[in-house]
This record gives sequence, C-alpha cells and structure tokens, in this order.
Amino acid sequence: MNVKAHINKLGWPRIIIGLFLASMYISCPFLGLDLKAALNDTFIRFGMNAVLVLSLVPMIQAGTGLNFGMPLGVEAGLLGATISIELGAKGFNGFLVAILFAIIFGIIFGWIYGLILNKAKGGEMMIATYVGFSSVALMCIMWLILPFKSQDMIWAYGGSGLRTTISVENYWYRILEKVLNLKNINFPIGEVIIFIIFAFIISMFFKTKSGLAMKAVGTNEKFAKATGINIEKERIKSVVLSSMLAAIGIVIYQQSFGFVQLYLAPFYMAFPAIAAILIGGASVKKATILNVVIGTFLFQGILTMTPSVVNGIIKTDMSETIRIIVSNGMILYALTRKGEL
Amino acid sequence: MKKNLINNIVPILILTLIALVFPLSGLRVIPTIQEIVLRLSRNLFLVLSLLIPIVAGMGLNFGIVLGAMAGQIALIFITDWHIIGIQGIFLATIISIPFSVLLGILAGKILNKAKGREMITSMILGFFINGVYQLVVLYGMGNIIHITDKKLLLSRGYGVRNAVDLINVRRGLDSLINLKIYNVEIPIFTLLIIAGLGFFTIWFRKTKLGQDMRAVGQDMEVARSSGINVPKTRVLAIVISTVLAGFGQIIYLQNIGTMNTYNSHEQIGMFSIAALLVGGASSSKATIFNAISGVILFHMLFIVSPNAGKNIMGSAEIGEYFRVFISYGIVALTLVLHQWRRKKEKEYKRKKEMEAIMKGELNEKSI
Amino acid sequence: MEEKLLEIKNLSKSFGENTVLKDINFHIKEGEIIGLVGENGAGKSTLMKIIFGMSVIKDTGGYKGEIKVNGKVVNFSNPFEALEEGIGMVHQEFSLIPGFKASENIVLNRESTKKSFLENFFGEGVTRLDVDANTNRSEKAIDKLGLKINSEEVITNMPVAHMQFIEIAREIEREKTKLLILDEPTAVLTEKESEILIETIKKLSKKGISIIFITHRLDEIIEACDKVVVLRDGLMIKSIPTSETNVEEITQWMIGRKVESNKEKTSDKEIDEENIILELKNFNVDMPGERVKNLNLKVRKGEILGLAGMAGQGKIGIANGVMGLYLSSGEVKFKGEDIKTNLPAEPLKKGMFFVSEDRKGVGLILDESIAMNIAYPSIQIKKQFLKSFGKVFNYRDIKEITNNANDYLKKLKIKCMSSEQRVAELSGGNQQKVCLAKAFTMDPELMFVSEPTRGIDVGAKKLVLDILEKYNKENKTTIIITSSEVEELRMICDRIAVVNEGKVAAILPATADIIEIGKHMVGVGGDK
Amino acid sequence: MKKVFNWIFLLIFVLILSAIFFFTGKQHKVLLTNKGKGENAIKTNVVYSIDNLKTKKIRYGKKSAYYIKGINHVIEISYKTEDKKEVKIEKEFKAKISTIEQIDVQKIIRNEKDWITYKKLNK
Repeated sequence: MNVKAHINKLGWPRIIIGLFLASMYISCPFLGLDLKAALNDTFIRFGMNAVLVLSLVPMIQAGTGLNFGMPLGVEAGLLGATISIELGAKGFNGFLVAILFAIIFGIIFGWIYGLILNKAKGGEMMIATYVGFSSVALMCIMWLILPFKSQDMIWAYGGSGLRTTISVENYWYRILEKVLNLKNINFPIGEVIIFIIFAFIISMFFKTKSGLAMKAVGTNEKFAKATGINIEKERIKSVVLSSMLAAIGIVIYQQSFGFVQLYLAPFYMAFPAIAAILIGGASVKKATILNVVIGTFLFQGILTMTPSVVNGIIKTDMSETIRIIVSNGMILYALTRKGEL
Repeated sequence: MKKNLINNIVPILILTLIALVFPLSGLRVIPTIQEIVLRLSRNLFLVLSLLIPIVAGMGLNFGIVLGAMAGQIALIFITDWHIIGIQGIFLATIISIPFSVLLGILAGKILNKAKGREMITSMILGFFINGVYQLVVLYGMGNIIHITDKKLLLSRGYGVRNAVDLINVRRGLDSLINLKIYNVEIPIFTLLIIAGLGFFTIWFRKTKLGQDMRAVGQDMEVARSSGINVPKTRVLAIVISTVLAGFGQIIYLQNIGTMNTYNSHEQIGMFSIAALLVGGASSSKATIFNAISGVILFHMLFIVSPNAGKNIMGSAEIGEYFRVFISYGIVALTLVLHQWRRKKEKEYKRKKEMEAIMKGELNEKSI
Repeated sequence: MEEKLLEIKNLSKSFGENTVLKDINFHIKEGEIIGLVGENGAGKSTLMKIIFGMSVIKDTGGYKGEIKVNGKVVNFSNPFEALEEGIGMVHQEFSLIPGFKASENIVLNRESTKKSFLENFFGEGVTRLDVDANTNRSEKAIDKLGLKINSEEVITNMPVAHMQFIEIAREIEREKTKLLILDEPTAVLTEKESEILIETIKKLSKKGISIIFITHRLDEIIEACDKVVVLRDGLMIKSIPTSETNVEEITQWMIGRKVESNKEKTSDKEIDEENIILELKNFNVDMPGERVKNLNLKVRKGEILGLAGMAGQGKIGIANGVMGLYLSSGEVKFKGEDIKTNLPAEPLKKGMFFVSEDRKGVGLILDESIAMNIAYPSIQIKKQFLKSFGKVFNYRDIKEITNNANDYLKKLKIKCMSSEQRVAELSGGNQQKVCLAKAFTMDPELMFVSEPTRGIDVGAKKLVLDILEKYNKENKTTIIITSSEVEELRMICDRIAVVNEGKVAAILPATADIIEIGKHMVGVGGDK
Repeated sequence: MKKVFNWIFLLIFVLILSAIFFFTGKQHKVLLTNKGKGENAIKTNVVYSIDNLKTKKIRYGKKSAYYIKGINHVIEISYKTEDKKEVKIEKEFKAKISTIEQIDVQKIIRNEKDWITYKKLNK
C-alpha cells in the first residue's frame, strides 16, 4: 500500500485532528505549560468518557445508526446513581448498586426505545434525537416529583425535588482509584481498567451467536434476513445494549467527576460522544473498539488542550466554540460522506 | 373519516389537552387571546418559512437557524450603526439577505450530499454554523469586524455582549399600524406582512419552480429524467427558506425587544418545527393552515402549562418541563407516526396492486 | 416512398472485453412499427440505450458504427439530445410523479406558463403555470391516443394500464416526437388492456409516428408490427416483415442456436414420481419485477428441477417467496408439512436453503472473511461452530469454522489466499462457490439455486454446474435451479418447469426440444 | 443579458433604498447647552422639543441630551422672558453622519448665527 492509500484509510479529518493535537502537545513547553499535567488531564477525561463512547458501538454495528438518543440511557444511569445514594450505599458497594440499577433501568428504557426505533426504520437518527430530548424533559419532571428523601440530594431549604447537582463526595467519589489503593496517583487506572473490561465484553459479544447476528443485520440486512435472523429483535437488542452501556458510562463519569448532574445536563450528552467515535474513524455503519479508543483520546485531547494552548497564545478561552465546531463538524462530515447509506 | 382522525391525531390530542387544562390554569380569556395574537405575530413568519423545503421533499428544515443567525448579524449591525425605528428594521432585512443566501447555498449543497437524511443533517449543520457564528460574533466582532459602539461589546473590548438591547427598533413593525379590539391589541402591519408571505407561498407553489419542487419532492429520479435540475432546485428551496427565516427572526426579535446574542436563534428551529407539527403537518406535507393552527395550539400550551402546573401540581416548574416534554415529544411522535404511516401505506398500496392484478387475471378467465 | 426515419449501420458495442452488440443493421421508416425480440441478454436493452442516448453508453466508451436520424448522423451523449431529435422512450418502470395529476405528468418540465414581470429577474422559474393550457395540451395528447382518460385524475388513483397510457401520452405530447420506443409496455397489462394498447400503437403509426415495440409476447409482435428484428447473443439474426413469418419461426431464431450441441442429460437416478418433497399451491409472491401469481408446482424428492422463463416472468420470485424474503401468500408444503410463509427462519430450520441470485446483496457479507461467510447460517440456524462459555455465552469456534472453510476451499477449488480473505476480493465465480459452500455446510434437504452462473466466466460456469450435479447425486439433495440459460438447465436438470406470467406454463423433461421450451417461454407453447 | 441588466438595476435600487433607510433611520445625539456668556446671557429655563417629540426642560447653566432620527429636524424652544411673556422659537437644522450636533440655546434666543456646531465623533 502506498502513502495515499494509507491516508485514505485513515481519513483526512483524523490526520488533521491528530496533527493538530500533536502540535499542541509539542507547543506546550514553549508556552510554559506543563506537558505532563496536560497529558494527565487528557487521560482523566479519557477515563471519564470512554465507556459512554463505547456505548455507541452496538447500535452502529446493528445498523441502527448513531445513537443520538443517548440521553435516554444516561437518564437510566442517573436513576441508578440517585437510587444508590438514596439507599445510602457508600464506597465500592454504593458504586455497584448504582451500576446495578443503571443496568436495570437501561434495559427497560432501551427496550421501549428500541420498539420506537423499529417503528421508525430509515429515520432513526432524527427520531432518536427527539426521543433523547423528550426523555430528558420527562425525567426533569420525575426529579421534581419522585419521593427522594436523602438529605444529600434534596434542597436544604425549601424548594421541591432534587438538587441540580449532587455531590458524591461522601459516597463513591473516585472509588475506582480508592478501591485499588491508588489515592495519590492522578492517573485514572481504575477507569481505564473498567473500560478495558467492558471493551473486552463487547468485543467478545460480537463473537457470540447473538453478536454475530446483530452484526449481520448491520452490515447486510438482506443477508441477515436470508440467514433467518429476526431483524427487529436484533435491533432492539442493540438498542438495549447501547442504552445499558450509556447508563453504566454515566455512572463511571460521575464517580470520576464527583457530581451527579440532573435536569438539563444530559441534554447534549450524545453529541460529543458521537463526535468522538467518528473522529476515531467510525462511520454511520461501522465502528470498532479501536475507533472508540483513538476517538475518545483525540477528542478529549483537543478539549483539554485547546483552552490552555489558545489561552497561552491569545489569552482567550475559546474552548466552548472549538468544541462546538469540531464535534458538529465531525458529525456533519460523517453524515455527508458518500455511500454511507 | 377514520383516516382524517389518524392524520390529525396530533392537533386533536393537543387541543383536548388544552381544553382540559385551560379551566384549571386560572387564566382569563381576554389576556390569553392578547397573548396568542402577540405570539402569532411573533412566530408565524418563522413557521411559514419551513413550508417550501417540505414541498421540495427535504423534510423539516432545521437549517432555518442559519437564517436566524443571518438576521441577528444584520440586527447587530444596525444596532451598532444606530439605525432606528422602521428604517432600522427594513435595513436589517436587506442586510440579512446576502448572509442568508450564502448560508442557504452552503446548507443546500451540504443537504444534497446527505439525501435521505436531510433533517438530522440540517440539525447538525445548525449546531455547526452556530459554532462559526460564535467565532465571528464572540471573537471576531470588535476585533476583525469593526464595531463603533463600544457599549455593544463585552468589557474585554471585543465580542458582542450576551444581550443586545433592541429598544430602538422594538415593535417598530408592530406599532406601525395598531388596532385595538376589546382590549386586544392587534399588530396589523406585522400580520399583513405575514399574510403577504402566505400569499407568496401559495403563489410560489403555482409557479414553474414550485411545480419543479413538488416534482423533485415526490420523485427525484423521475424529475431528473424529465430534465429538471434536481440539485439546483433543492438548493433553491433551502435558500428561499433561509432568507425567509432571516426575515422571520428579525420580526421575532423586534417584537421581543432584546436579543440574546448566543441563544435567541438556537431554539428557533426546534420551536418553529414543533409548532408546525402540532398543527398537523408532517415532514412531507404541510399547509398554511397547519402553520397557523400549529402556532396557536403550541403557544396555548406555552401559556397554559406553567399556570396549570402550578395549580395542579403545585409547581410552575413541572408545568414548564411538561411543556418542554410535549414539544420534544411531539416532534418524536409525529416523525415516528409519519415513518410508520408511510410504511403502512406502501404495504397497503402493494397489496392493492397485487389484488388488482389477481382480479384482472380472474376477469380474463371469465371472459 | 417513405423516408428512412432511423437508420442503424454496423452498430457494435462492447463493455470492456465483453461484446454485447455486433454489426447491427436495420432501419425504420416513418409510421412503421418494428418489433424487437430476443432472449435476456441478447442485447435488446443495450441497443435501446444506445438509440436513446443513455449516458451509460458514453461512460463505457461509446459505440462503433453509425446512427442516422432523418439522414443525419447523430451521436447522443444524453437522452435530452435524443428527445431533441424526436426520439421518445417509455421505460419498463413507470416514471410518473405519483402525486401529480395526469395532465401535470404529461407536461412535466414542459409546462406552459404565463408571462410574469418577475421573469425579468429570476428567469422562467417564477412564471405561473397556465393550468388551462396544460390541461388542454394533455387532453389533446390523450385524444391522439384515441382513449378516454380523465386528465385531472391523480396518478396514484389510476389503474396500471392508464399509467402506461399516460406515459405514452407524455412522449407524444412533444411536438417533435417521431419515434417512440416502448420497452415491454404490455408486461404489466392484462390481455384485454394489451389489446387496447396495441390498437393505440397502430393508431399512432397511422399518424406518422414510428414505433419500436419490445415485448416477449410473440403473438403481440405478429399482431402489431410491420417488421420484426430478432437479436441473439448480440447479433442481428433476422429482420423480416411480420407478414412473411410466424411465431414458430421467430422462436427458433431467438433461441435456436445450439440445437446441434445438444448434450442430453443421461439420467441414471431413481426418482420416485410420487414422492413429493415440496408442493406449492396458489402461491403468490410480491417481488417487484418478478411477481408470482397463483402458481402451482410439485417438486419430487431427489430431482434437479430447472425453472426457466424470460426475465420478469416470476421464475426468480418463487425461491424468494418460499424462503420468506419477499411477501408471499398461498400454501407451501414441505415433506407434507405446512410451512408458514413470510418467516425466513422457518424454511431454513425445516431444511431448505437458498443460494440467491443476488450474490453480493443477499448471498454474502462482502466485508467478512470467506470462513465466516460460509459459517454464518449454520451458526444462526443450526447453532454449529459454537463453543460455550459457562453455558451462557455461545461464542464462535474459530478453529472449527476455519477447518470447515478449508475443507470446502479444497473440495470446490475456491481460489483464494486463505479462508481469512475478504470475499469482496474474490472473483464472481469464487464468490458463487463460497455461496454454495455456505449452502452445503447447512446440509439442506432441498436447495434453491438462483442464477448460479450469472456474471461468472465460462470455465467457472461449468465448474459450478458440475458441483451442483455431483452434490445432488451424492447427497440425494433436491435442487431447484433457476436460470435464464435454458441450455444450462438442459445439461443438469431432470425436469424443466417453464414459468411465464407468474405461472408454470409447462413442465417438460430435460430432454425436450429446446424450441418447445422456448415456445412456452414466449407464451405460445399451448396453442399447437 | 437582459437579466443581468435587470439585476444591476435592482441592485442599484436596493442600494439606494438601503442608503435612504440608513440616512433617514440614523440616530443622532443632540447636545443642548443653555449657558450664556457675560452680560448678554438671558438667564432663563428653556423648554424644548425636537420634531414634536417629547418636551424636555433645560435649566439655565445646564446641558441636555436629546436623541433624534434622520436628517431634517425642527427644534422648538420656548421660554419665559423676564416680563413673564412666553416666547416660542422654531428653527430648522440638519443632522450630519457621525457627528454630535451641539446646539447653543442661548444663541437661538438671542437670534445669533452659528447656534449649531457639529462635533466629529472620535472613533
């Protein structure tokens, strides 16, 4: 293979973004920034987000498209986290309880969501977006009326419902590091390990009978039909799996971040994750674990590096704008690529 | 009859909901009517700007936010130049056109590359251009683009403030001709402009270009083989929609009187589309009547929900979230219904065709 | 006396190495109706594409020879140039805007408009349509056909026949149209409607419009045309006035080639005529372009049954319907047991398998390895090639999958680097063998094989057929082969069922005369 | 070709229209001073309005700012003389682009020339 073929295989956006990121790391010392801290930041954000990005894989593989409805899975995760806190479960157990409930709600929500998407074949992405949005609004009402009692979650003085941000400091903040007795190391080993575990499970899953069936539906629906695979069922399965992983992903995110963010916080959760996996080389129809790893690293790298570097050069914080342009530009690029559908 | 009911299930549902909730909201009739008239004059133009791309088969154009941004940039300029009153509004309208046309062409070309998924693409395009808009307005203005009036800028010396006071053009259109009936103020001039757009839309559908768009919307392949320039026709549909949206945003903001530089446009696409869908439109069929009834119903919901929430659930917040839920849910629901109905219709048609063929066979035998 | 409207001289066309048309010579006079007949792949559609200036022709290197319209040499680069010269075409698929009225369709993109002031700025686009004028023009065009059709009717509410007429009306509404090409216009019509269509064609020809009429129904040719042109394998076999010939002769010209190279099937198999493995009763399949209508068929255990027929007559639809890939209705009995239709898993579980005509679309996952492609159905249906992990997860057993694949690589002589190679990289013939390996791995009792030799080179064709014949002999597997090449069927089948108009027209022994089979294919087999 | 000509015509028309909107819609700041010099000063409070808009009052010795729109304007001032007689004066003036119009009310009262000066806005 010559250079051109290699470039085509990698894709221009990836190369540009990769070079851009590399140049930022290189420029760190000249701008008086601490490269080690910068890299560390990138890794921490990688650990926070990797499972969320991973959650997109099943739906892409099953041909259900980019999961713009990720907020739905995220809400399931939020339910898991709040219930765990409500039950007063602390430490690693608390984390496990949160994950457990997250999975349960992820399955329920995902199943309903899957049924909806099956009714909307061909227009999944648009409908997914709006299912995600409306689920956020619906859950906003729930946060107001669900009978949570924990003092750590409700408003201290008056006000009804849960707070907008709930600290998990007393529960399972950075529990994945604490459990490994790595309190003083800033590298997110726990998150990386748990990501590897889930990545392994997912890649194993796609080698099972069920996973193979799902993949067949995604790559060639006619082939799948001729092979006797129940297409609708596989699609629902993929949606359930994606929602479940998104639910788990947000709990991992929270334990690293330190707060459970309710109400409108999950609204735009899907977009950065989708942008990340696309930057990693996935397309609307195909995604691998490698795409997840590369993409999350590049995307989070840019998010952590641009503010400090740009600030170092022109004393302005443009991170939000850059995030919007990069992430949506990437999604736009994927949507307009030829021969994707 | 039954088909009609199913086709109009969304407006009927919403109407029932409003009818049930209105008495509980404790709102009085006249102020509510005033509010509706106000919102109609404020939003209807934007909603109408969605119609033409639907005719051209490009679905709900979330890209109207591009037009909204063009309108806002024009407003920033006239505010900076201190052009006030009705002249300011008209000048802003003129200035918005080149921006809208450029953005419209860009959007049209991009959507031509994403046939079959125009809606999601136009939505993401809206987000993307929003980033570019931020880059221009938040970092470029006062820096690269000259801004005379320093009061418009953030304290750091560049970038437009979060809120731009449009007091000098506020209600410039609305108050031009104003009528009061039973304590209800009616902004006649604005409504006349909206009516003008309505007639434009009706007229446009009957032109050659309108006919081409209808053809492209129904079957691109056939349209192409009959010599219609499909990509160009689609780009034109988007350009027209974007330009109109620019005007719409100016009308909207002159009524409100302040502009949230970085937020005013964001929700416009979403709300306009939700309103149109509430009026019984779908992503492939929409009428002016859908637009009008949609705006009325959707904004009734706006007005009623918080009060009803307060009176029923004891929390205005719940009502507010409920409204948000309904507006997003409606879009999801209509899209699902539409997709599902299309599938069913296709199946039904094939079945009928098959039956017709079988019947033809039988007839032949009996002859 | 009459002018030569269209003249074709020494026309040849090849796609790459593959010559599709060679030295075609004929001409059409004003007001003449010419019937164009030929088997699938004889070059009819390529010829029409050249005359109508379809861009595929230019893109694939143009053609050799000369086309003259009204004595002037032309070389169209797109259909619009052809239209300009007065050549109109009605394609097999309807090209009408479904939600438009008939009148709107007839004048599509040629609408009469009213003058408008705005025209000075925005061009013709902003002129208003002159609805009355358009309706008028449409009605005139419909009148010209000598029919009564409401021009205000919306297309979706129209019967199929009317749609066909509206398309013709659209072509003749152009002032310029002098030559009309009709590609299988009667395919979707009932007999009665076809008669009306033929009447219409005749009327048009009297008005001076020449017509090229393509159909597989030879009786229609005799009925409607002045002259018939027969193509076979890209050669023009005959061009003769219809008054000087008959259906039988035409059939012979169409199919008659290798009558001499007749290798007859030597059957040493014992087939029990009473042992029916598959029975179809009143079977309908809604496969676009290949509809099956009220078909009845009995398949004997252990035989190789060939399904012959012209394209579009439904032979392809049978297997697709039984296997649940297209909507079907009616009764399917397999080994005396009712099979539920429209559930693809059902026939697979019962022991049927289908090697699809759409190799790349249905048969294979192009991005996957050879080994995985072969194993896929067995994993999903028979739960083979799986290792279990704590009895919960069944994941694939790479070793067995590879072993199985390597087995078939050897047996079927599949040329590849290894069983891990992506199937997309294989040649057509080897891809077909992978499809067969996939089927054999399932070890079915009954196998449908559709167009097994389509698009693969000559050597591979023979191999594929041999493989099938051998497999049938060794495993006693019933095989139903669908093929457009009758000769192939005669080589390996025990019986041949001819499918015409969605029904079995006749079941003949493989030793039957090829002309006999051909006649059934063109719908004239019965009336001897 | 005709179309191009038409478009140029349209473009010019729109440009002229924009210019008209620009000039007639431009907002100007007018600074009025009511300060006399020496013994000529007529120490009185002045009530004024421009273009018949809202009336404002300037006490003697003070300044007042007024926002107006467009090019041609009429200022109307009224004051009471020492013998309590009300006097009304109307003056026309033009506004210029990117300037602040400074009006000396005293000069108007005393019917002097140059009662209006234009001060360039510093950019």
